[in-house]
Amino acid sequence: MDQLLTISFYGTAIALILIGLYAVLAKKNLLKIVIGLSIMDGGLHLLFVSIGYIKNGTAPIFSPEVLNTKVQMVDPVPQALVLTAIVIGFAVTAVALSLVIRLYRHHNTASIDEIKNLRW
Amino acid sequence: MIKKVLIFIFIGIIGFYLVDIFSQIPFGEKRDNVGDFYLEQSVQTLKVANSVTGIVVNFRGFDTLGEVTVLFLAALGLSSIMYRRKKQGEKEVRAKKPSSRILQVGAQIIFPMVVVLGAYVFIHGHLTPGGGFQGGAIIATASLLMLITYRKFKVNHNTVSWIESIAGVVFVSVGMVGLLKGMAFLENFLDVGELNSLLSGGIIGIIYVAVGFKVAAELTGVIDTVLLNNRPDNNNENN
Amino acid sequence: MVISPVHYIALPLMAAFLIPLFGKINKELVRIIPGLVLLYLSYVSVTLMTQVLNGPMIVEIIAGWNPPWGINLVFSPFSGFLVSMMTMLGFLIWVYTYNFKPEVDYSQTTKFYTLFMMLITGTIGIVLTGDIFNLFVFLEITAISSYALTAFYRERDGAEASFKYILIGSFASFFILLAIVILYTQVGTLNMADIAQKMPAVDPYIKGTILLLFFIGFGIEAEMFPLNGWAPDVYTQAPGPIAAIFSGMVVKAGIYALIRVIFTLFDVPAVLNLLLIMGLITMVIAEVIAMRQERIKRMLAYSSIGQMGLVLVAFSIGTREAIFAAIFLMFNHAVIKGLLFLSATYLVYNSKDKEIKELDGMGKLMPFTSFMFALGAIAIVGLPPFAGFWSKLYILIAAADAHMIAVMAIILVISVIEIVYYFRVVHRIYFRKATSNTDIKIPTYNAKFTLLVLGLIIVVIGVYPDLIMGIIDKAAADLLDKQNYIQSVLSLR
Amino acid sequence: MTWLIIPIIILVILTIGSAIYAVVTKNLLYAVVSTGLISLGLSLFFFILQAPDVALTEAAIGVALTTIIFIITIRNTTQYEDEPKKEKNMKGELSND
Repeated sequence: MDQLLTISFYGTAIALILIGLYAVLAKKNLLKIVIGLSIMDGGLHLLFVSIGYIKNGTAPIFSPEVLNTKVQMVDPVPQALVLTAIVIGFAVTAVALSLVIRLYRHHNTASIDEIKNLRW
Repeated sequence: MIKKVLIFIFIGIIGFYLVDIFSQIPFGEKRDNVGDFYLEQSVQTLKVANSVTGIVVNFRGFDTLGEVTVLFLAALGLSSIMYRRKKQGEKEVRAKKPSSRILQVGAQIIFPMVVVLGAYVFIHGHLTPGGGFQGGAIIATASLLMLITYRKFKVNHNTVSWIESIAGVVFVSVGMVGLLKGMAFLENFLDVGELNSLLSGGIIGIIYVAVGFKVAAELTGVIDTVLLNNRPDNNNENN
Repeated sequence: MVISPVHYIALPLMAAFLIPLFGKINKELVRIIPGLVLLYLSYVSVTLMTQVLNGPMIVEIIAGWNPPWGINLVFSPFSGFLVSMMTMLGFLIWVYTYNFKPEVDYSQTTKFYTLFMMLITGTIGIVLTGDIFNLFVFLEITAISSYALTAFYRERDGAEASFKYILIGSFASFFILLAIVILYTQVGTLNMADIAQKMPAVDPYIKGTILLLFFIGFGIEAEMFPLNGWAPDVYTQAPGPIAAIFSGMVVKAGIYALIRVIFTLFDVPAVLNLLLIMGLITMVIAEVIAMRQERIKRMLAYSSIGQMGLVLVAFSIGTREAIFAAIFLMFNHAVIKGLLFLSATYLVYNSKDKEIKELDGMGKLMPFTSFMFALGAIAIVGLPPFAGFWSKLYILIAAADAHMIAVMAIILVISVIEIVYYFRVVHRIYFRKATSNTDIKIPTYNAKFTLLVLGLIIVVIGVYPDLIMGIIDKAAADLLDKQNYIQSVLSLR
Repeated sequence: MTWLIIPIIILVILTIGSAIYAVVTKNLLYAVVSTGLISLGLSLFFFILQAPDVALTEAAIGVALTTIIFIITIRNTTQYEDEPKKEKNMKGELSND
């Protein structure tokens, strides 16, 4: 049972990272590469939140109901850091996409093979 | 073909190491770390119900300042990258077809609701899940709705940049007040109030509202910049 | 208000948020404010540096929570020295950029100066912060401003270089974040001093993996082979002053992070061998490629990578003399490569391809700029009596003391290669007749001022190296004294 | 968490499935929509992992804004992955931007 949960959380995260990695390395289309980067980021964020989870923990919010009961709460630090990481990931994705648009305007293509003014 | 094989070998190696490392890190187990201190202090000292907010805005508030800056720079960089010098007499072209009546009526009803939801999310950031980033993003979605529904809806760049600047300055100034009072940068200098009441958490509320406005303005700016460039570009231009 | 290290971050941020509003008052303010901020930060640097050199390191706490719970800034002799170098160089480069391309219109100028200032702030943040996740955030600030600035000119292939940089840079941040994830499960803290204290208890296998991930991540920023594919294109396509910032500050911040992680956070001496090998490979390959370059900025870029390899080699020797030499070389490289990029930018100002053969006869057409370029070229290959000579000499001495004869030989051979390709350019500038009829652009007075100051620094340090050697010696001692770092930060509890 | 096991497995399949589809499909619009689905799946994962803040952020930023920006980019560029390079534009002149 525990094994299954471990596999489903860590496993999904690692699978997402690897799928994203494949897209970044193997695909020729600029948009696909950016999609791959965002999948990789998503996997990493899931991995990060997973390590903060504590079995039977509750969300780290001291609402009046849980205030005076001794409940185990999950680790809030990874959550706070992932919050930051998600926003940063969005910022990088947005900048990358604007570059894709500009490259497409310039070269009329979105394929890496065709854009070779500089050596890749 | 060789390249594909190499890629798969590379992915295999990385995957193997990841699985290997994470099989040694048990899932769902309690570890000894700084999280406990944060949980304890956010209730006792800061009086913040949502301890994630406590961490994001107070304990690690410096990260959040950096994060807001990243978004600010992304908006700035985006408009710098997409920038095109306007030609004489050139107008901003948008799609000519008006959107459907259903969408328009729906947007009119939904828009204020979404904005209120966003505002609620960032005002109650220290009590319930959510906060400046989430609330700001929700408000940006609302303005996105208006942008795609009404072709003539324009984001007033002046207003956006005022909101953005003032919100950013409020964030940094709140931090500086701490310095001026002889305390640390971003240290709480207000009364923390009662746990689970709206006016609790001292400067956390102020900062999160500022972050909410700033994020909303920045994300709106990002979307608007990308949307405005949404037209075929067949002009020679050298600038 | 008492001067404290937090000004380095808070004031530029405040200014960046305010710049659009100042622009509404007077459009000229948009250009002036970043300069004023950098000037003030230089003053802060001088004040804090005198404090640190005569006393303990300054640990600035943020948000009132002591380490390891809160974030802290560490202004030690090493980080302080680098930060002072960055702010002052940043100010000089700002003087240079003023009126650099007057035809760029207002809206783009605003963005340029804001991004310019934030790029410097990001690198300062990387160096100052004492928290590993905060370092990641500052790395992203630096990275995003670099991406945007690389693609600043529309008529160049900046977008392509920038996309390449984004791809590789995303890998860097991915690896660093992954390392932070694993690190957090093992030590349960993010404060660098606390990590260093708890590190010996970590399982060696996991420790090695974390270190490898950090090594790759920061290696990308530090232009280590084979992760430096982005650098030559970015240097070529970015505006000239920005290339000077990349080679003077961004790379230095990457090296600082790498070195801080290796020397302070981890207790794995074996990694120094890896660093030595990577440094040697980087140096040899980059210098050989540099010899074959046709374009001036690309040649400078590869030379920059080669010098970074030399810095890594010097750090990896690991003795105090070697680290002293490495920090000295970091400083010299920032100044000299800054001078080379800034003068070369004007030498090929109006040229489209920026090729070396277009420099023929520039010695007569642009005597001042050519002279400054030649000065930089002589200094960087390490000929006496200029600044570059001393750092190279100390690296050789340190290698000899460590009985690394092979390393010494390689460094000497590399120096010969450097002499060949730099003097090829200098030869073209002075001993060829002008053939091309590209219209030259005489530098503005402020640009000449910057070139002159940088040139003077090179000469003065070349003649009186003692001026700066005392500070660098303290910086080297600080880097090696791990216990002092841990205690200074954690004693605040 | 025991009763959650079946929804979790469905989520795993949904997330990994859409990730694979996003990489494999040639139509970039479908790829982008699948990326949005991944974000949705992640957001539910975060909710199950007792991280409502992160779930909300991922829902607002990952599902809504990222997808929208991707779609705008596709409208500006190309919808198909293997689209050949268009040599000349409508006016018949090479665009040199």
